[in-house]
Amino acid sequence: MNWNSPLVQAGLTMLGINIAFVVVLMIVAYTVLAERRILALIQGRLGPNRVGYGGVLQPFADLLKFILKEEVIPDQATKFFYLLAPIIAITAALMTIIVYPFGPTVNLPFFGPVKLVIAQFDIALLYVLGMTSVGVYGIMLAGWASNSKYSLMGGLRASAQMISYELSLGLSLVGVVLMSGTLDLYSVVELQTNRWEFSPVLNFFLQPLSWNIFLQPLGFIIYLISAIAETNRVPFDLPEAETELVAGFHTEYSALKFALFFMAEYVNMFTVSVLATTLFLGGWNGPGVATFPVLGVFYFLGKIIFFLFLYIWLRGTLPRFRFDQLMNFGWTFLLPAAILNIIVSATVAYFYY
Amino acid sequence: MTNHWLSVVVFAPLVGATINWLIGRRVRSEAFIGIIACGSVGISTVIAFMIAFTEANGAALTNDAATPVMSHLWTWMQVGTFRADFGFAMDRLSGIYACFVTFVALLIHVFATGYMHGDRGFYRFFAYLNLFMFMMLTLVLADNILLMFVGWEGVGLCSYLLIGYYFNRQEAGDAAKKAFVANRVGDWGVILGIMLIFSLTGSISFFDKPAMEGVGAVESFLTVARGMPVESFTWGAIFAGGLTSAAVLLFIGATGKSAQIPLFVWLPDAMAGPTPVSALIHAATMVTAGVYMIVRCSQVYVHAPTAMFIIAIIGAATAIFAATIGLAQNDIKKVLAYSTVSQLGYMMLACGVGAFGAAIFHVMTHAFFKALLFLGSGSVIHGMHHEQDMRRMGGLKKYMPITFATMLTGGLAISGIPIFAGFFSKDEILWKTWSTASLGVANAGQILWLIGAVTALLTAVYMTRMMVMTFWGGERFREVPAGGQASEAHAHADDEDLKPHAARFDSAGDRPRHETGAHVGDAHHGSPHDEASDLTIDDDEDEHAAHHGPFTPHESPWVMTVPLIVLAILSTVGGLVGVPYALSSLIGLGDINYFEHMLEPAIAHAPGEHGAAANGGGTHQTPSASNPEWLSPPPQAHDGASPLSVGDGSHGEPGGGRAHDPHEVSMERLFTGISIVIALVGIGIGWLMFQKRPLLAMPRLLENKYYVDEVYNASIINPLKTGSRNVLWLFFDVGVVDGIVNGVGRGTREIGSVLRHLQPGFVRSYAAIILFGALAVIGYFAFSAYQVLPFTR
Amino acid sequence: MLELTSVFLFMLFGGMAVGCALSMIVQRNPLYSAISLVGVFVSLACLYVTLAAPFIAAVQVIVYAGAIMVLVVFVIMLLNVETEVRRPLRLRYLIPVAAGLSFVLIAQVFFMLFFVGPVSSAPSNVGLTASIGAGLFTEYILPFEITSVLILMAIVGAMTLARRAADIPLAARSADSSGAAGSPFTDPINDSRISGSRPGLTEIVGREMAARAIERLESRTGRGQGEET
Amino acid sequence: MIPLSWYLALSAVLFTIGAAGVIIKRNAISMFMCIELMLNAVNLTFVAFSSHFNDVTGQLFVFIVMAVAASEAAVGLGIIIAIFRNRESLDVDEASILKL
Repeated sequence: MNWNSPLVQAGLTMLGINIAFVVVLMIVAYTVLAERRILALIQGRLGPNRVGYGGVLQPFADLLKFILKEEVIPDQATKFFYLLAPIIAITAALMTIIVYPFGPTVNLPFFGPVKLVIAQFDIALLYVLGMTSVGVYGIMLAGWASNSKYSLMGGLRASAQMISYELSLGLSLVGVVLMSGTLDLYSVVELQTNRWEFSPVLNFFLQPLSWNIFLQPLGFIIYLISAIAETNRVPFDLPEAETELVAGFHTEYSALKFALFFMAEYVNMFTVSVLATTLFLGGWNGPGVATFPVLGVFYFLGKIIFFLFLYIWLRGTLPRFRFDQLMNFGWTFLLPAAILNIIVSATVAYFYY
Repeated sequence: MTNHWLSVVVFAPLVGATINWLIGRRVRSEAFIGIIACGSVGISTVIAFMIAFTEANGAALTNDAATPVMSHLWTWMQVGTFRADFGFAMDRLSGIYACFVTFVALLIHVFATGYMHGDRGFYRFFAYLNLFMFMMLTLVLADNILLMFVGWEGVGLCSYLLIGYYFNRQEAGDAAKKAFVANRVGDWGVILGIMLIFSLTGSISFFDKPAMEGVGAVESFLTVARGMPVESFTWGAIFAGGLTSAAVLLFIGATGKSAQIPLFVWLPDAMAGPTPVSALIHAATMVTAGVYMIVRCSQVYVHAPTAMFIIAIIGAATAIFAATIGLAQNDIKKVLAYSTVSQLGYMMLACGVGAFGAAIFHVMTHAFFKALLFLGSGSVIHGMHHEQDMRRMGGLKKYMPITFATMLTGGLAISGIPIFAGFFSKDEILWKTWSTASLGVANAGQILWLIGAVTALLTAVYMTRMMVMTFWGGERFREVPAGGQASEAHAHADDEDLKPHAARFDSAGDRPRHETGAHVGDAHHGSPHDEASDLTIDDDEDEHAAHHGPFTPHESPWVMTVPLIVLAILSTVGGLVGVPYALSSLIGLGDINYFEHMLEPAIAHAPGEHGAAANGGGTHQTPSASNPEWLSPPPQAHDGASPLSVGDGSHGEPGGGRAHDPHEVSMERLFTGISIVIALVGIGIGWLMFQKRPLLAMPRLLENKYYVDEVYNASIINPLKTGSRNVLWLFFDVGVVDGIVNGVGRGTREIGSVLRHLQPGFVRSYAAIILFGALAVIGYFAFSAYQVLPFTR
Repeated sequence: MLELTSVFLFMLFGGMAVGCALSMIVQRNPLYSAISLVGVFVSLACLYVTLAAPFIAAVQVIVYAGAIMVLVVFVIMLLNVETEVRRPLRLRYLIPVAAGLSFVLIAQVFFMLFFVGPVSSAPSNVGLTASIGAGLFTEYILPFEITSVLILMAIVGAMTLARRAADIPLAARSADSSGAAGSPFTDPINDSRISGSRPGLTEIVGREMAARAIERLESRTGRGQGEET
Repeated sequence: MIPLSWYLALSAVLFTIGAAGVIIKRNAISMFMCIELMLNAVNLTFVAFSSHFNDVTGQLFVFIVMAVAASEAAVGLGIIIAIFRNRESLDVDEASILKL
């Protein structure tokens, strides 16, 4: 069998995409469970622990519940967009995952060396940003099409918030791009493998020093904050502020359509975590990856899990912003800070690269 | 050689003017303003003399090779072969000019600080005066005719500003405008002359200049003109477009600037300006600019005998015409003004007969004694509490001894009494006129000489009359003016001086009344000349009216008398630099005509000379204005192909090796004797006529200046006004211009009322129209592409 | 094989683009139009990818779909623009004019295409980020900088327009408080004109935004009563 | 390789649709979107030419066109909002006088 024939490659890519989808969805499912359990821990409760051992089957029970619930479509809703919105949301969220490199080049039996990335191309980072920006349509359309004031308010808030913070998010990444000189995520990660030359032993232990986070601390902080806002998570969860807007843009959604929004949110959480890992925390890099490439996959997963935990942790501890505070913070602090970061990075890059 | 200190000579007064205008108006300290003004001119003077006489600085006047000192600042314009530099040059001619201009101006500046003391516009006056100096020096030192024209216009402007210095007085403003307009008429000729010279010779530069960075070399138009044939002596040559035309056009400018017939009318009126201005601008410097230009372009003029003839005629006519008018004037400044016009006529006469050196010599001596006379008259006016009418003076020599003595010197000088400066220059002009050979008409020289001699007589007469009326006789200022006198004074076109002192602006001299009380304290404060300032500020309405009963004239302060004394000395000895051979040999001194020799290289000579010199034994004789060959008419028709070069004169050893024909010398001595007799006779006539009867009425025709102003009004100004009003305004402007404008407006409105349907305000129709237009363009290009491009199908 | 694939992709995305474009002008509801236009943009982005211009494709999605059209949709939702009201057309003749002009345009283009014919071309590799960046910051630095100035102007212009909208209620308020009737300005808080025919939704948004604007203005000027502007 | 003319034809069709839309649509926002469509049609030709002639210039121009379009969107939408606030309508035919 000729592995290099385009058809085979396409087929393999399809296979990889499907596997990735399944894996991501599984991770999302267990993130939900983890969130509930951890929140419960933080709040001194138990959380779901009855379905399966310690609640391991709880996500599937939830899924079953969503599937079996009644599909309610509001009478005054604009049906086409009402149905389209969740599809856009979940599609845009899922489409980014094909570009993330989740491991170094490994030697697989039968296949030989394989890059652990589904698609590697020149503009991967732009692709991610583009998909993220398309995702906002899902929320806006959902809010508008539901024909409900809570939905509309939530949708407007969400879209305003996402437009605003998308700017800071994009700009915070420019620093990394300047340092790396490429938009290809795989190259970005590879560049974080061995930035400094120490002695072999030190190289092993001090490998994290090569990560971009040490070159771009300000960029990382801005990215982190913007990413939380981008995913509408606490403390930026204005669009779905229960006390004000019932449930925001998806107030009128039920059953599987709600599940899609729900999943989209967690997929988004996952993708921004992956992006943070890839761009700032060295991706699959870590001590020992040079020797045992497979180790990289676990580093990668570990870092993602750290970020996911961070999200949950924040949700359990922080209060919510007010809307004007949110806007002020985004436009008057984050954006100037991101621009400052770009200026400093560009200057440094000009002189040292 | 290049010496950039030359630019300092020009620009120092500009700096002074700027400082006085910007800072002086705020400082309001007369000491400061005066020091700045006199200091800047003093700097110019010192540097000008240094450049003119010291070897290290180029010795523009005395170096043997007669090389000019140049200062090229930048190339002003360069278009094709046309090159106008912003650069200065001092050669023999401009050196003489620069020296006496700066020196006389310095004295007048000093005088003016006393004369203008207490005036509200003190800073303004000196700013203008300094600006004038800048312009005058630009005129004199410019190294091309275009830059000279800048100075020419600039002095005209400053003259306008200074004549109209008392802008709240009607006659001052009118006089200023008159001067300006008369000068514009002349300037039209200068501009055309410059253009014609450029088109004839391809150059406007006075000097040959090497190529510099970015600009090509340029040859002096004088050099070019030297190689051109002498034009024939016909009236048609004026309109032939050759050198004669250019010369006549330039002379038109000179008639305006130097107050010749027919454009002299502005100069007497210009006496409405302050007296120092009259002395500086309208006697010593600016009005001689026309003479300067003609002498500067003498190389052109010697090729244009017709133009020379015209100049001689005009000059002689102006001289006698103005002298007769001057005989009958009662305003002391008017007398001097007409005297100036008359003397300018002399200078023009000298130019016309080819005696350029004599003309310049007279310019210089005239600057000395006429400045002296004007300043003296200013001193008299000052002492007389701004009374200008000589009929109210008399017996002043007791009160103003210094002024009297100095003015007497000036009067003797202008009358042509030997030793004094005017004698030598005037005598030389008369002699050259008699002996000229360059006029194309037989005996023209003799006729012109006769006119000049009569003028000299008249000059002596009216100067004596002026002196007598002013300084001798009864003290008429003590008399209350009588009505009869007032009616008599109506002859004055613009003087209301003799009316009883009821009017607000009566008896005003050239200075306006000071605001009552407004400036009394101002004038008192910090003034070093208490006596003077007291009397000056007394010059206000009540005081004056009260005084015109008896009051006592007073001598002027030393800042005014010192310049008078200096000028008196110069008027006495200034002529000694140009003593002709005929006289110096009389006392065994040989040729001491330094002035002539100095000027020699800078001026051209009548082309006939060369042929004569070539005939005279083949030796390269230095042709000079005093050359004996001048007397005899050219022995045969000169070949005309090789007029003498400007620089040839320097080859001769000054004072030696010249041939002085004994016959010539004796003739010249004879004519000198005649001149002396004329002067003495004139003084005698004046003394006899006016000593007893100083108020002797003069012929009405003369007193009214031959009604020239009236004739001009009737023949030119009024028809022009009427024509402007009826044809240009009511017909052309209202009918044609406004009609066109209104028609355009109406037409636009009509078209708009049709076209507005294309603009309904609907964006979508606009879009459709735009699309339609775009499609038309695309269609056009598609079609042309279809026709032009090679196609694959 | 590859040829077939690319033809297929072109047909797919080109067809999508044309379809969405047609849908855009056929739809009466601006929101539908907007979403159709997003479809056109995405299709074009895909075409750009097939044209080996991935960078432009990504920027197309980010700028057009992600920024411009989001703004448009936002405005549509904010103003609650409804379906175009069918009212007697004033400029009815424009429809045949548009049809005619469109036909001429199409005819011209195909005339050109038919007569000019195919152009030989080489496989492309210029669409990469690096080449675009190099071109943009070397040869075309001046247009790039001018563009940045243009964007700055747009920012200022947009802010000015938005601020004027915020000033209006202030003037209206002071006019009200001084008892002047018939003020030409509207008070968006008590005026239902800002909301459309769909009550209860955008009216709230409009009121909230206006109230916030007033609040901000007052806190900035430090007084309760607005001044006459 | 798809022939260049196919892209040009597609672009022409899109442009025509946009141009017709500008004339036909009465809603200001719809007109605005039609203009964006026309810009995109032109962009397509740029990219197609750029790609076929292997010259990056076309894509740079597309980049600049996008920047211009973004500016236009910001200002244009601001104007549309201002018009709406004053006229409570987005019908451009209503806005036929230069007066609020």
